Amino acid sequence: MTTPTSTAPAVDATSVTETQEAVGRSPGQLMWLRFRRDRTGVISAIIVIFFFLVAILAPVIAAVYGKNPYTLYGQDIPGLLNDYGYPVAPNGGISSEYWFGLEPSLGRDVFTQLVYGIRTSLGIAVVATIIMTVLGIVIGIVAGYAGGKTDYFVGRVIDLTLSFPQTLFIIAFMPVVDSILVASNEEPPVWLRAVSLTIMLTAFGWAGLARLLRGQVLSLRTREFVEAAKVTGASPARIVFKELLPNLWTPILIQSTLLLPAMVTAEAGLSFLGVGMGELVPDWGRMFLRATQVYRNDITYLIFPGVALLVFVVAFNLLGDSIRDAFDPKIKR
Amino acid sequence: MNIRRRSAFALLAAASMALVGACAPGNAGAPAGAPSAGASSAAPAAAPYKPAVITLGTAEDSKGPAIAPEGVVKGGTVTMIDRDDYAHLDPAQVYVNTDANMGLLLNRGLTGYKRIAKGEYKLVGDLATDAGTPSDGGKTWTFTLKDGVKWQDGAPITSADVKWTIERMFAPFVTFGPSYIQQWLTEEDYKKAYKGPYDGKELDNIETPDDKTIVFKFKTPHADANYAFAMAGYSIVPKAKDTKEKYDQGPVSSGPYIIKSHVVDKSYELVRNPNWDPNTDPIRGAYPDVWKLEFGQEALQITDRLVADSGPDQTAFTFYAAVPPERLQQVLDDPNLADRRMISPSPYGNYYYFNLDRVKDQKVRQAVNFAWPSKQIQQTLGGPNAAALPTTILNENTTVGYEPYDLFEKTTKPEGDIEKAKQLLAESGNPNPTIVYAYNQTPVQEQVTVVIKNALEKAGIKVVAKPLDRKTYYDSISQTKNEFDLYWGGWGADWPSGSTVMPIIFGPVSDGGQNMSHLNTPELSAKMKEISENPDIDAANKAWMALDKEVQEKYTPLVVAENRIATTLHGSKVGGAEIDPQQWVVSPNTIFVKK
Amino acid sequence: MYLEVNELTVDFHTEDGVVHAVDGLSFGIERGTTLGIVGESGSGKSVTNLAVLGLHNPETAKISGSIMFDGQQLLGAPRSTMEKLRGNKIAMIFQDPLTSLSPYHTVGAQIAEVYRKHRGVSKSVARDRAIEMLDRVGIPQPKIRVDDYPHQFSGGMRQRAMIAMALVCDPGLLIADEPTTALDVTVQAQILDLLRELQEQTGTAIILITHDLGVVAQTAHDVLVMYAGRAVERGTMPEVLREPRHPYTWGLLGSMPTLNRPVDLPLHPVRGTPPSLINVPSGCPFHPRCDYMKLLGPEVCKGERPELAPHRGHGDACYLSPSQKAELRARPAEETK
Amino acid sequence: MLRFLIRRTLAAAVILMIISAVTFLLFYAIPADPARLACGKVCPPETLAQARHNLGIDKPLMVQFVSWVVAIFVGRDYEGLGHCPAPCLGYSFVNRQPVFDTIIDRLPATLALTVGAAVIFLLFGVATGVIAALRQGKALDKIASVSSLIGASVQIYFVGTLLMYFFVYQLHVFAQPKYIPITEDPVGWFSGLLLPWIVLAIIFTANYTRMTRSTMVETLSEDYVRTARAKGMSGASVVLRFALRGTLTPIVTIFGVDLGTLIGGAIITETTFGLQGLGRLSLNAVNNSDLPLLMAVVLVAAAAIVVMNVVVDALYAVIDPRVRLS
Repeated sequence: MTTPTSTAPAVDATSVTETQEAVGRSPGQLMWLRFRRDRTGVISAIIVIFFFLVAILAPVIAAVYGKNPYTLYGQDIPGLLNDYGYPVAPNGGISSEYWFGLEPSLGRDVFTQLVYGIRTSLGIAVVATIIMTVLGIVIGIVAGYAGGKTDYFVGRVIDLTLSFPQTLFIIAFMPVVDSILVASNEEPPVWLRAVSLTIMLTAFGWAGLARLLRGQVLSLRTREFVEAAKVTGASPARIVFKELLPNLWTPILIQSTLLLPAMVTAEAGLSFLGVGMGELVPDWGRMFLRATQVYRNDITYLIFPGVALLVFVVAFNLLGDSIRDAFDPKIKR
Repeated sequence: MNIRRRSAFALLAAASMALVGACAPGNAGAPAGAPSAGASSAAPAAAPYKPAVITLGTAEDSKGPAIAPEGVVKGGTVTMIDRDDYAHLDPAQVYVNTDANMGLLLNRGLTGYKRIAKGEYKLVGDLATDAGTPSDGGKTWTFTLKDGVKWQDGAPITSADVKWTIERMFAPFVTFGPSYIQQWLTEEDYKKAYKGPYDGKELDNIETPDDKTIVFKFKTPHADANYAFAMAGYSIVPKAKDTKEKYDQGPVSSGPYIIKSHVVDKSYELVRNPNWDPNTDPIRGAYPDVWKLEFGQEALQITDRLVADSGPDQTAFTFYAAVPPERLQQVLDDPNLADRRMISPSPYGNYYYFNLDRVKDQKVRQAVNFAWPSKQIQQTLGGPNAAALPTTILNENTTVGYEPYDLFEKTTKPEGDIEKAKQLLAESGNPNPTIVYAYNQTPVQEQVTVVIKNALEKAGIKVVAKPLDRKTYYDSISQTKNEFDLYWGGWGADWPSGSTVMPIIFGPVSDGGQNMSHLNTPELSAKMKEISENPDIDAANKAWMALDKEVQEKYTPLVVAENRIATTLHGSKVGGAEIDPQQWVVSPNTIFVKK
Repeated sequence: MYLEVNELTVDFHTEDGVVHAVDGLSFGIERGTTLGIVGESGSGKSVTNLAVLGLHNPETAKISGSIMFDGQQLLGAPRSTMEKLRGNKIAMIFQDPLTSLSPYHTVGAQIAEVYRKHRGVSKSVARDRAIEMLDRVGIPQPKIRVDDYPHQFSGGMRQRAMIAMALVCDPGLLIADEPTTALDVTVQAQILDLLRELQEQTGTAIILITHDLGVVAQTAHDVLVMYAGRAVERGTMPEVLREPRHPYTWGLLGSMPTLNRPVDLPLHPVRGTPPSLINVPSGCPFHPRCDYMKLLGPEVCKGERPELAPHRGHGDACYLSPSQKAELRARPAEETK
Repeated sequence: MLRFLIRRTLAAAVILMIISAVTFLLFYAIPADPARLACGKVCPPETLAQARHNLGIDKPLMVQFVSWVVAIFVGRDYEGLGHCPAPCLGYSFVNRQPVFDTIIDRLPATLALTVGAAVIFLLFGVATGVIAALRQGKALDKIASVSSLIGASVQIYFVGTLLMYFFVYQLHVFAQPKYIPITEDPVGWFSGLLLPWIVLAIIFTANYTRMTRSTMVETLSEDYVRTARAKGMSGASVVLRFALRGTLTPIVTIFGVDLGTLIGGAIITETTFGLQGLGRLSLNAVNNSDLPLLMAVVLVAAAAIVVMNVVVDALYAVIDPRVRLS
């Protein structure tokens, strides 16, 4: 109790109570306990789960709602769009029939576009995040554990990757990746762009996590328990899996929670720049692209994807913060 | 040279083909000046826009100065905003309409179009005292240069410069410009026949008896050569100051302005050419003292700036950046913009070509035509104010003697007749054909594709949509062995004559050529040759129109595509702004800055 | 009394409840003397002294009672008054000189800053003073070292620099909060010697906060033993160390290895852990850890709170009578268990 | 320090060289022949060959790369096109001018955009972070943390477009975003960039507020800050001279990264607001298959990032005397 600010006694006090609580509880359980007490964290978790559920259940939702994201309602049914292609009804054509209104020109249903769009964005983001997390873990641990030349080399590769102007590079390269994946006169499948996007996002995304984990492993390597394991003749695999990895789950979990929304926004940003998903696949980024063209006449079409993305990213970031707090109560933010 | 920018490559291909192939465009045998003589005869069917009337002017018409628009004020600085900087400044490399429009400020040619009144133009002598004198049945053309025409450095423009201008267009580095004159002078692969004047060799059939007179001797009659000379590509280049390839970086001015500064892709500043005499120029008003050209903004942003009309943007306008569909409602509904709007339909023809080598059953082609969602595409493009729905191959706004017809009931059922299409497909024996639709992968075309796919699939046609890279789109679809069934293509006449359309889009089939439907029957070729050689221009026009319908009835090689309507804005202090109906850009000739 | 603290209470309001860090503490100190305050961590030693300097966050800390310094009431004094006193009349040195010195500024600058602030002298005068002070606390080559950063000093030198910084304005009162804890034993002795020496020269009153009775034995004139925010025993150094009266003090002494203790006699640390300051045990807060509760019975020890005798001189806060204590002191502690 | 700088600059040069090489190799895998684009449609084979030769793309890839690198230092002559003087990053066949000139022309817009925004978000972010740290748990702190959270999660094209809709077109509070050189019209320069600055600031401030707040809270509980207060230093001087100093290191780190990234490619921002900077230039280069220009933009963008890294490392030593550069 040597600090003048208010935090000190508070921490002191909680540490007193927690030492009592801590009896017989694993760090995981403790984390879960702390997390449950964090109201913001729980709410964000619910929102995030909601988004995932919507993505998974998109066809069910669409079936119950009775629309799909592909039919050109506005064109097939007269009276919904005016001559210029804008919804006739106010607020972007919101009605009991079309909850979030209609897409200008093509007249597709915005609600189902949004619901299916989550699938695209989350699908790409989740796959990219998983791949780059695995890559980051493997490379980070290998570099940190092997040390020496391997570490030096990996370190330089990471520096190099982080020095690339990423957005620019991805835009320039998307056509190349496309052309590598599919011969020029074949029908490009719908998933092609998704694969290209995932590859490009992953190519630049792994480095940050790898660098962080490398640092962690470097400091863990010299810690007593690892030294002890080495002295007792444990195999490198055992040291990595039994000694190192368990201590890395916290930063890995935190980092990947932060990576996922970053990937969702990166995907949307690339679509906005015109190198994202093509037509027919509902996609938030392309909705933005279209929305920024028509916003003067139909601001509603911008607001729905905008707010949806904002809510998702805020919830995910808050969740990341809460997880960090739950793991590491000392950092009070 | 009515070329829309995005189809530049395709049209270049056409140009090259036109001279290689058998059907050189032109109204062979027609009397001089006749091609447009009957322009006043036919009013187009749907006529909110009056088609331009273009006639042949006299020597008197060819005298300067230009006819001033109402309320003209001289002086001031005008700002022009557009998306793209000009690809070429060397006249020999200029083919695209925007480049040509810029050329009007800097370069002069032998002939040009003089604005008499709104929608009324005359072909007159520009540097020449009149629009040229044909002799020897149209094989020989003689032009006399006006007195007092000078280069920007004060040197007189001579017949040697004109000869040099044409000769240098044979040089290997000249690959973008028009090629009619070169072809007519040699009547073979002109690039092989003559390699340009840089190695000292001259072309014998361009004669310069004196400093003022220049005589062209073609191998065959070309009664409309004076129209060809009006193309910006034939604007003159000084023999003494020619820098070959580097001339593309900035021409020596013969026009009213000289380039003071140019930042590539961003801006130009043009100031007056002291050696340009308005009294020699019947075409260019050149009212502002200074032109500022600004590039790099999208049509959307340019429109927003012009709508806002604030501060310096009040004296701004745009040559080419039409109001994009997503702003059209706002712009057309705003009564305050009424006197700042210019509206003009495209002078070009646009088609969705069937690949006749692959879609062999005419019933299928007809079914597609019936099912075609014209109205939905129109809506996607911004509605009736953004696109018209023509039903004929020849453009109603630029075709003399236009006669409407409607084979596929587009006037009554613009949204498509799915039942009729199904019926035709049933008759064809293949009720569920697959159509590979190739499209240019731009955001707009992606949307249009969605609409087309949606409609055709309702009729039972399986649509495989194949996006093509926008840089290689025209290359891909103009391959004769392409793997696609349906694709969009455009074509525009190089001067106002119906004969510059049909013989080209149904001409010889070649890689990179313009016949993208691959429709090429001896019968049709013979018919087109016959019409081309008809000396009676009215009869020929009628015949072209009849052939138009016959082709669609007999072969159905294409779906007539929507025809864009450009709405363009100008600032409140810009006067004299008008869309040139042939070039489909705002002409610089009449622009002035209001006080 | 130069400094007189009366019925000082410091409470912190936290999310988990009110932390009673100091509860009704009274003590005083004369000029030229040294008061040692001993107790375990969390007993309120540091909180008390930070209260004297007014360094608690007024938002969270509720302070009542009275702190008279040189005839001036410090509690509730305006911030400007406190700022003028701090570093000037009352100075403080801290436990860990490495973290307590700013890593971003040179040692000289940190010392000169105080002098300039309170004396309003020019930079060069302040710098000369800083060199002089470094010399006084025994830093070799002070003219050169004045421009060094703290990380370039050794541990002992840093603490000397801290002392130089504290004494640069000749304060009347120096609060030394565990000044030697972070140092190794030889350096510890040097620093204590230095403090004593300087006190002899300047007549500064020193409050020495420590958990180390050895340090107290070396330097203090008077001793105050604190437990759970309260004073449990008070007296002169020889009184408290030779005749400790409170069972807690006994425990503290029993846990201190001394040279005259038989080697085979085991050390007796106080068993258990310090109590939560949110739920302070009723009655004598020490009773859950006290070996002698069974002598009196829980009802006594958990009953009314024992007060430190108000009179001056040696006193303690325990229910045991002096005779009981004398008897208990005579036998070895383990027999009572 | 000098040795450190030389060493780091050399290392940076190596990184740039590798990035260039990778970019070069990959870009020339793009199926678009620069010579064809330069030549036009009516392009006889001999002219095409000549164009290839003039552009120097008839040689093996490695030779091309070496001459590209050499040209940066000594310039290069392009036959039939002209001379490209010393910092020659290539010659654009689309623009018909050395790409260096194009880049120099666009740089001011990007610099004005990023540096202007950076000044705002740095000052504003650090200020709100400090205030939030000092007012921990108070309403102001909560407002700051909520708004910074939202700010950090918002997208430029969303909030930028939304603000344009309301403040430019509905309420006419801001001028239409536009870049006018400051030398031409200082007022126009300012008003044209104000909205983009604000939008960038909204998004980036968050990071600085959060970072400043958390490190400030940590620093305020540092012993040396308590020492400063115990010395009688006034509240303001404690915060500015001691506490803020301790928060500088992480702030400088993220500031360096942000500035480097932004200079190298504020592509989305420039697209949203239609500003003619490097970002738009690179997008145009992609759309025109202008490989020499694209190469150069990538190099400049990478250089911005790498140089900022060196600057940040050097600044560490200035900020924190404990850091030794070697």
